[in-house]
Amino acid sequence: MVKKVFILLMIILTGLILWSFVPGYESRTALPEVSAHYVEKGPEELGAANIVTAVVVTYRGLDTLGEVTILFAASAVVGLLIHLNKNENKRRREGSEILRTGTALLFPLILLFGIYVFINGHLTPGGGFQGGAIIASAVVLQVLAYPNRKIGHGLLSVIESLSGFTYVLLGAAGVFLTVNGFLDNRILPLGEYGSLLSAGLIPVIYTLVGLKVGSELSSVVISLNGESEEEQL
Amino acid sequence: MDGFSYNKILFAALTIFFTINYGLILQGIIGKIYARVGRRIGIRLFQPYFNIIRQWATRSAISHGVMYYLGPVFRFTGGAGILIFTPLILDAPLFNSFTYAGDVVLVSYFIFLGTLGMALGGGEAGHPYSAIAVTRGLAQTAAFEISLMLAIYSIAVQYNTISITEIIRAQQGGVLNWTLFTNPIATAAAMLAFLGSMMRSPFDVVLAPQEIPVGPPTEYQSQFLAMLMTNRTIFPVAKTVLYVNLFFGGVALYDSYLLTFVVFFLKTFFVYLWSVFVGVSFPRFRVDQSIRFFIKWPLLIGVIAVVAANIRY
Amino acid sequence: MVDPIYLIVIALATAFALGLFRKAPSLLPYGLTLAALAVMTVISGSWAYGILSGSLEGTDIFTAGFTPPVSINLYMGSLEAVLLLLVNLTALMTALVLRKEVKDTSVYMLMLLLVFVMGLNGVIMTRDLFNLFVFIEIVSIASAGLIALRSNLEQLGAGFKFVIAGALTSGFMLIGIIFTYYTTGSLNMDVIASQMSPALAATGYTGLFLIFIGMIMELKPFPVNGWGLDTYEASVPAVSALVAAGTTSAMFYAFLKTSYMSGGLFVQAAAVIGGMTFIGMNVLALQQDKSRRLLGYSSIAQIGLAVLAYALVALYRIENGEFIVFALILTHALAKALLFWLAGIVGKDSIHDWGVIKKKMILIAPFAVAVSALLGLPPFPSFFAKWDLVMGLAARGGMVWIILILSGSLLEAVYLMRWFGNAFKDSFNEEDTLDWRFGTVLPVFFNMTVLLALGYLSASQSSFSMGFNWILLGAVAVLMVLDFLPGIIKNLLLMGAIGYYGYGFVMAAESYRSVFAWIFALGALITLLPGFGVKGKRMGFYPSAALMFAGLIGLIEAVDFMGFFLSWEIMTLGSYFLILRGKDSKPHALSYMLFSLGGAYLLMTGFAMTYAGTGSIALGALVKAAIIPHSGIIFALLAVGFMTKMASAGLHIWLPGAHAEAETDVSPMVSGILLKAGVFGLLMTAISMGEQSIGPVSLPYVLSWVAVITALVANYMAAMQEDAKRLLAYSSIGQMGYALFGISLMSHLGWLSALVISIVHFIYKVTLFLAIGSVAKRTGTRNMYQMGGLITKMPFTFFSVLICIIALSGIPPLAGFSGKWIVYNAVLEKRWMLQGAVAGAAGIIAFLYLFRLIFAIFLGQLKDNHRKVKEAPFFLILPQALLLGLVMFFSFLPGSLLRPVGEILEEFTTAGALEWQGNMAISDYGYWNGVAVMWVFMALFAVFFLILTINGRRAQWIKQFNIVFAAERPARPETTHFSYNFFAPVRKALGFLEYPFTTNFWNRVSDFLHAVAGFCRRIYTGNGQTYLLQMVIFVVLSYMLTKGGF
Amino acid sequence: MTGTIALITGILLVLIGLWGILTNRDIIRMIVGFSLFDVGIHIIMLSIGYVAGGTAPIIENLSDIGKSYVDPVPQALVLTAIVIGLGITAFMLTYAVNMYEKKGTLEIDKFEELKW
Repeated sequence: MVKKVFILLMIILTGLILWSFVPGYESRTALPEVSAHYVEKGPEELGAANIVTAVVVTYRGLDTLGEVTILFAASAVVGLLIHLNKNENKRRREGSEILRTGTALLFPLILLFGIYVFINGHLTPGGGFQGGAIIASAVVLQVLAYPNRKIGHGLLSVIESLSGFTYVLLGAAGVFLTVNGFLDNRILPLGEYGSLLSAGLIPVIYTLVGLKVGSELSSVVISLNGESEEEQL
Repeated sequence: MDGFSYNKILFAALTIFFTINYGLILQGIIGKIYARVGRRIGIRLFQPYFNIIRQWATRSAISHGVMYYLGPVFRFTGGAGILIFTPLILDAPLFNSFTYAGDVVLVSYFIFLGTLGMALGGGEAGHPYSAIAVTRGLAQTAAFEISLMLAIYSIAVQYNTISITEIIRAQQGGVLNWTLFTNPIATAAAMLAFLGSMMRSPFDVVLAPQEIPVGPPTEYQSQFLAMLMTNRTIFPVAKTVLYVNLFFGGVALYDSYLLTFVVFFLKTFFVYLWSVFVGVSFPRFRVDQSIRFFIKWPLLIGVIAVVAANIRY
Repeated sequence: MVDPIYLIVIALATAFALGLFRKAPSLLPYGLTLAALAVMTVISGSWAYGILSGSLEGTDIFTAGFTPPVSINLYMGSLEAVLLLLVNLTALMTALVLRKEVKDTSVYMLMLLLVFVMGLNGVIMTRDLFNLFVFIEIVSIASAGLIALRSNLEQLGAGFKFVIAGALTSGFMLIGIIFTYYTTGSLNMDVIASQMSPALAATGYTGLFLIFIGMIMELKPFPVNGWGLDTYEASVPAVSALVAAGTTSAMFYAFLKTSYMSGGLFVQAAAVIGGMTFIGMNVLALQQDKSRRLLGYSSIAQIGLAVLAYALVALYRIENGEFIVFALILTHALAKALLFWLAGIVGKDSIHDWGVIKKKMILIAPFAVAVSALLGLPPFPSFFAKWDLVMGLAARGGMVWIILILSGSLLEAVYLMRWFGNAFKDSFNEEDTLDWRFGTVLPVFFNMTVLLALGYLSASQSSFSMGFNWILLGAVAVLMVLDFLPGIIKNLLLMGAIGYYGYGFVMAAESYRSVFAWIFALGALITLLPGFGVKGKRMGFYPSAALMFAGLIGLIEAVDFMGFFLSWEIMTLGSYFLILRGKDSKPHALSYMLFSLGGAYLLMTGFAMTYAGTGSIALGALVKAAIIPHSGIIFALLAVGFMTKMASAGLHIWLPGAHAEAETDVSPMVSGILLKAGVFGLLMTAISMGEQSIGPVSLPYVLSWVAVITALVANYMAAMQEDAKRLLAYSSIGQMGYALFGISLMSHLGWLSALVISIVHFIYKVTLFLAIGSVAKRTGTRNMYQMGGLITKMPFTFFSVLICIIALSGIPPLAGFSGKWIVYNAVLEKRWMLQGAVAGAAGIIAFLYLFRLIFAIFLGQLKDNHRKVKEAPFFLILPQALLLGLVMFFSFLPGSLLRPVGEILEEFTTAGALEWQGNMAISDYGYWNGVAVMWVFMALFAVFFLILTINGRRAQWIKQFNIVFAAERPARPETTHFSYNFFAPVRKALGFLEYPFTTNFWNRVSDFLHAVAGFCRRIYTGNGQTYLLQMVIFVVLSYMLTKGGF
Repeated sequence: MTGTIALITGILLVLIGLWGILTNRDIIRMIVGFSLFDVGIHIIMLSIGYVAGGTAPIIENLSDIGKSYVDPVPQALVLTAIVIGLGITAFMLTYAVNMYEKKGTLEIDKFEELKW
């Protein structure tokens, strides 16, 4: 009890620290210089309608690469731990009839939706991460419906590796082709503003990210389900 | 403070010869006194002469080894050395042969040469008692030397010199100039130390002469013993002379040789007698007791002497 | 030049591609990883070389084809390049070490490794705040994965704690970043830094604080770092190595970047937290006996020191700050990685099991190098860094920090040296094995070499001139490399080197330095002679000896504090290794090292204060220091520092064990020669600074009492020893007490006596230790009561002991008397008769132990089991014979010693100087003619000997045992030799002198520190949640303290 | 005003998350606490990027340039932060699963193998 009161006190004090920011806060009325640059010059410079995507994939592309890397590392850790602790699988209760039927119905649709989301990342809200997460949710549905079905990592890991590898290579291509152009999307023509094949490299990168995130999250889910990686899909 | 000349060798030899005779006579007298105090008739006055001659003349001798052999040589060298480093009589060239070699520090350290040699010689004889005696002797020496040293420091400050000759000279011109009267505290400390150095009762557990005699000399016989005995005649005299020089005005060279010798005799005799006097009056201390004794009273007196001298001079 | 962005590209591309090789033989992905790391190393190396050599300049690296602040940018400058090289190299080496793990972990470990390294590279290079956050997260996830490489319970627990602590930290940091973005409108650190102003600092305080505290917590500050310790302990050692070297260095740099960004807003807080961490971790480590956790403690402490150093440099505007901070960081990284790799090779966690390292003796060398480097001993970069830091602090009034840094360093020495000693001395199980592979061994030796090379480089980077001759250390290095040769050849080499160098060195030494130069050079040659009698390689002996002699020579040659202190430390280090070689010397070597280091730190403080007061680090500045404020304190610090080496009362407890347990020919080196270094230093101080006092207390007066009490008690203790070498060791303490007394007299005669005592003590103590050492060797014991009667078996040894004890006791006519006689005169001149009397009493007590020494060993009864004992070997006798020759020379012609030495001292004071008339020395009080005494003695001795021989030539020679004992023949020699508890009556009377005041005092200090450590480390409960709570408390408290409320 | 409300909500969520982290001994619940903590931070980030009256920065026609948009940068950052948070949550869960398999419990105070 005393401990909880103490913890409460500490949390209140932490709250006070954070609170000290609040009095000085006021919603902005104008954008900071750099953001203004993005909003005003971004569409012309990069050809992406979704400025957030432009920021994510190009202006702050290094962050995104790092982000992908974090997911990659997380899935590698999951893989490592699963690899190190191969224990026999307990049988789990199969999903219900409704779930299984629903899964069979929804699985391709969800996949398709996921792909749509990351391909259109530069135009609409959405992008590689979102799309990848949607794809992974399809896999989650699979796992829930058929917890005892063996799903291997083979294909997933090939997709993951190839997409990641290509992403990095495309980023590096910028260094070859332009000055200081690591992750520059303009090594491909910007195309017509607002169309699917526009904004240079952005849709390509987002596709790769989507594939990579989707396969990574999927393999994490599969691994957490306790499957061994040895079986093939 | 002259340099070396060859006649000094002769003088030194004469000094030693003179002291041996004087020492032997003194031994006779002291022996007599001891006996009389104990209501015995005692030895003949010249008995020490006979003893020493007899020992020198003994035919058979055994030796335990090199160090054993050299022990008495060291011992006698030590004794004779102090004798000729110390001015026996002020300004008498005969009795000042090698005083130019050093001051009171030299003399007080040279004492240990003989002690060490004899201890080592006795040690090689292999008898445990000799080592036991040495340890006792050393322990006791360590204790009483402190107060002696304090006394010497005190008078060194007083006279502003550590040259024995200069100290004697400073005490000339009347009895009241003696250190005994000008610096009685230092004298007291030194005379207590003197008791320890003479190895008489109450500080004679080192040799324990009344029971089983122990100590290096016990291990020796024949001419080895003779040499030690010879040393024993001069060594106490040399020591006594040192005390006389430092505290009792020394012996000046008077116009009359006889007077000079009489003064010499009286002074050394009475200083010597002081240890005898105490010796016959007090029972014996154990070694630890005597150490405690020396680090108590004599030490305290010595400290007072030094502090007083430091303030006064 | 290759674009540094490729560092990231290569690592990531390889990591991603590895997924394709899941089914391939493990060699392929492993090879790819190595190749990638190697290329990265080469890239960063070429940048480092280019920038440091000046052919390249620091460059911005832009991304996305835009310039900042529009896009994220990286920066490659000199610091970045060096750190990148460090990180990538360490990673490459770690990959080599991890070869064995590849099979079990498929490609995952390699992926994580590459991602990890990529993250570190990013952390180091990025200039964007949020990007930094991303890279930190990458590092944190990858390392959390690597922690669980074996996936056992400890690793999982530690990893989980690590993750949740990291999540909390990064949460705070993220809030800080976004707050800062709000107030500054930018995420680019350079942009933020450029607009930083007091007003901005006030409005953006919360954000900046949260970034600061987040970065600080990444550095695992005390006491919110339990999770960090667990990580270090649980991980595979190679991973810990990478974390300790890579992560901490990179994170530290990131911390610096954010700190510069906020315009040094939190520098004071950083100083407090850094100092607290440094001290706290070092205290707590005292109770630690698991090696990897110990290394964890040490790592965190070192980073705390680096943070502290950074903060102090900023607070006090200390010059050369970049060098200071980065020398500390680099040394730590290299040494710590080395030690973790070594832990991997050894494979034992308890520091008591490290003895197995001796299966490959050569591993001791990198171990020693790493430990020395961590402690900031020369010639490693950390030494120069600490020196610059301390000097800078002193010059600007940061005394409190100096004390904090030095006491922390001393604490660190306690556990590191204890560990090293354990490893070097503890026995081991023959069945244990080392992980001895190319991949594990190469990194260890690589880092060792780099550390040594960096030491050389950093000497030139320090802002103080070097004042030290590197040739000396070069010789040590050569001997280290040649250590595979037979001992005799190495000995010849070393003696040749010392002889060749020493000639010029002795000739060049001036003034009183020449006296010590003679002692050191001649002593080196003489004490090395016995080495010819030792068969085999004697690994480690010659480099250590060379190190010690190099230090001694350097002391004389030093012209400034830097050179002096450096030599001092080198000498200490060399002698420590020498002492450690003795059979049971483990605890003694440790206490030797600790006392020496403590003393050295006092010296450093004293030098620093002198520098602060006079603005000069030339040794000559001491003269000027005599009249500045606090000169008394300087004098006291230096005096106590040097007295530690001289083993004065209270600081002496290391000596008896260290000198007694050392090897036969090491004891004379450390006792006869090394102690003189303390005399030299103190004499230098006394001559330069003159009489000093603190308030009304005259320091020389205090010293004089310490000196005589040292002499008295040490001599008494010597008399009570049963162990012959301990007896000699105590005797050395006593003799150094005389030397100290001489110095404290602050007069011509006093100093003369100190010099003379130093010289003669060198001669007879070397001889005695050699003689007694050879007896101990021949009889197999050091206990005197087990010996006896050896005079006939070892006559020469007996003779040499005899001469030496006469000399030592100061009995005329031998050379020892001169010192005594001068002291008497000096005492009278100064009128310190009470001290003089105590010193004199000590001199007489010396007779007790000297007699005991010679009697119990050589005289009395010969034991049955010693009847076949032989005389000492030739190479032990030869040096004794040479020294005896010297004793006799000085005894016959005392003037030949006293006159030149006296003339030297007349440069400083002529008052009371001796006047010479022929062979007679005349002082103000007395006179002494040594030549006459000698001749009188010889003449008398010869005459009496002749008398005896002529008269007693018929003497019959018999054995010792041929005696009568209480009217019976004794049964056995054992019962007839009196030597046990030799001075029982003295003990009965003066036993109180034996009461171990000093030992008890130091034991209490030690117990207290350990108890504190044992109590305080309970905050590391092991519960991850508690750790989180501690972190929250830490954040709250830090906020309150830095802002002064809410 | 909208921004302030979001900011305060975010801060409260952060604190609630902290409470969950610090008071639940069950590891899974702690992880939930972390998720809350993260979400709170994300909301704070969004509130920072809010521009009064701005719309989502998606410019369908080039002619729309110059209208009022909310700050795209925090949105980009939040995206990254969410993914990072997701990675860490997945990671923690993996650890939790493995720890449960090794020790059969999820109480955090049972994992005190290493201390002092």
